[in-house]
Amino acid sequence: MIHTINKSPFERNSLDSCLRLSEKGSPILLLEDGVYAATKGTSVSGTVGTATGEHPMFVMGPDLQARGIAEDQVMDGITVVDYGGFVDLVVEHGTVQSWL
Amino acid sequence: MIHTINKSPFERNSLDSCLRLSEKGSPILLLEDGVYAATKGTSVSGTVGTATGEHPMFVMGPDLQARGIAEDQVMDGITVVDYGGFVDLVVEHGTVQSWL
Amino acid sequence: MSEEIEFDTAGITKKFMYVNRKAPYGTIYALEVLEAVLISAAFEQHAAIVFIDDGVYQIKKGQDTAAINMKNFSKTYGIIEMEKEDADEDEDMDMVWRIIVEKESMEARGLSADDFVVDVEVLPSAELAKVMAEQDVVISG
Amino acid sequence: MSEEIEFDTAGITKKFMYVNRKAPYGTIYALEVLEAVLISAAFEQHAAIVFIDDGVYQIKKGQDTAAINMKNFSKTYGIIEMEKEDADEDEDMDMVWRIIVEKESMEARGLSADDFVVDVEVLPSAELAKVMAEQDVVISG
Amino acid sequence: MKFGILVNEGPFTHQASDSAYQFVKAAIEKGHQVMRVFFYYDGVNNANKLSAPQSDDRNLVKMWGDLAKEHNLDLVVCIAAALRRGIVEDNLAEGFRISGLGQLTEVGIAADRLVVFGD
Amino acid sequence: MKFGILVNEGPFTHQASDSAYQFVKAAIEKGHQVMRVFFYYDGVNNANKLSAPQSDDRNLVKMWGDLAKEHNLDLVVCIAAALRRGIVEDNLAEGFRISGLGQLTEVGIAADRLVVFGD
Repeated sequence: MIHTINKSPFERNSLDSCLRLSEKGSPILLLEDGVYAATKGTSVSGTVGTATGEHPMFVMGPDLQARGIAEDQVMDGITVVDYGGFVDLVVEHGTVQSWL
Repeated sequence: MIHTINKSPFERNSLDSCLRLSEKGSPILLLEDGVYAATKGTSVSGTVGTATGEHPMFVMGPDLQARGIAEDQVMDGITVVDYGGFVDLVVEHGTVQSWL
Repeated sequence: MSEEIEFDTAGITKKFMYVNRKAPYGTIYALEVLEAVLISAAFEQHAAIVFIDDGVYQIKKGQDTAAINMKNFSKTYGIIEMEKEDADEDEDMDMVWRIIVEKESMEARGLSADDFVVDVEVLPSAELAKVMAEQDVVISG
Repeated sequence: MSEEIEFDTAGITKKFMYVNRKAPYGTIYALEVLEAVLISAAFEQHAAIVFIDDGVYQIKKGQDTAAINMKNFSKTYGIIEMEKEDADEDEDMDMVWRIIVEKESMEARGLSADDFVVDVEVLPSAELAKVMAEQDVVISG
Repeated sequence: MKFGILVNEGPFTHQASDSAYQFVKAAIEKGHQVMRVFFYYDGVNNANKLSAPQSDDRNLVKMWGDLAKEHNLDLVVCIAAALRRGIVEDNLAEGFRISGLGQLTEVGIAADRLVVFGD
Repeated sequence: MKFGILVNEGPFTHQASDSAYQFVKAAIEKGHQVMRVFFYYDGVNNANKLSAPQSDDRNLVKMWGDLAKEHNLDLVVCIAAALRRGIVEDNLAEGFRISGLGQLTEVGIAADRLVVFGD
């Protein structure tokens, strides 16, 4: 199972719920407004940093670019992918749980 | 100025932002999914209890009823109003700031 | 209208999970997820209807929508309960339905299992995470 | 079409505040609030364009939407800056425009005033609350 | 007192339109004047005359139109938001008119209170 | 691999439809099959042929239709959600068809993966 989060961690509870209800080791992909969770030096960096130790974490590059977040602003332990990479992740990890 | 909040305090940051950016003494009306903030015994009751000491607080009765929240489940210090009461509050308190 | 297309699904049984995380009435998601669950019954699949976060409010007792002029659909969850009972009782049918509430979400809102219009399994998040990980299809509204 | 109706607004000057609390691109609110602000300029009212919570991301530098195939409207905030300068310079015009960022929202997201595409006033929440309380009309998207 | 109303969301999907409708009705009942209801963002979908909800559900498009007829309300749909979302004269419900975004600023200036309903 | 796609939100208002479109394109480019794109909730608004975004903006209604034509995609609009929101044969864009909600369950069963895009 792969989890996707498309909501800002500052506005909604999707990230918290995903972290509470996903098994350790299951990958998490941040996309759309969810990519803000991947940036360094924010009030949720602690939470996200802990999550990178428990889940393979990915973030949508096109969504980062759109929002003006340079790749060197992405936290360590989070891999940048594009739409093709998103497809590959879904192929590899099975069922998709979208935390809308 | 009167503030309205129509979002659940568990899902979104609207209540927190409203409390941070409203002046003491300015009234707050909870409506739609915002009415859940008015219920006793939840994880946000502490925050809301403090707010009742700083703001006149109101909650939409029709929205409570729709969601199955009896009036005796509403926290002390929060007054139940109907749509007419909403209109009266806006007439009395001037500019409306809707925390969407 | 374009030509109707149908896929052959005979003999395939999958585990479907319907994830409800939103409160009723403020938005339409709760109602339309419910419609999707009801339609799916005809396909005789496994189904777990799960209430997390504000989704637990969907099945709260005592809803009365007269004053907001919207349709009170909370009683319709009873149909899910009946589908579940039918599935449990019919040995010829390979179909298991579960109605699950996350314990942490319920408790954060000051609710208990007695507050709901249907009988539910209350699972702590760690157990619900395991059930979730076993699903074939997850539909979120 | 029905008959066009117009109100006489000559000689009235009010304080309008446009509250931006949502991130760009994920939803359309940021873009459509911006369109409302631009149209309002013709009415020569006071305007405070405020960025709170995820709204601060609307004016972040370096946006490039090519890969998501959406319109990059971040440069359009420059027009607001020009309107503000026009209003500041023209003594015959009773029109004050302000562009305000809430300090707490900015800092929680690891941003500083240098990260924005326009010059902004950075106000702590207590001061912004005072400005908000003085408004005649608040439009939220 | 003179009210302006801004509706930001479509019918059914969010409660915003329902709440705005109830507010407008209550304001009129109390003798206030509602100068204009302005539909912006997905709010323009309130004017889609092809909307056909189930028979046991409320029909907000018709409810707004009926209220406008009864009380001579000015229901204005933002043209820019409407074009994006496919609301045009062809599918515009009775009682609504399409006009520019300036009509929102205008009612903000002219009314004593502007009340916003949205998501 | 066979994909099913669920789109829960309308064009423009949320990025969900954009992301779904990009995902579908990428999946096809990688040689996968997209069996069906099902439009539910406000997602049905993706099929409104009257939608006319500004000339410098993307036109998602047309983009979905073109993609369907090029790759013989099955774009299905939920009839119950569509009726509520005023999407009917009269304003249905080319490349889409209206059908029942059962077609969502069906593609969930038939496809190897169902990917949901929404708000």
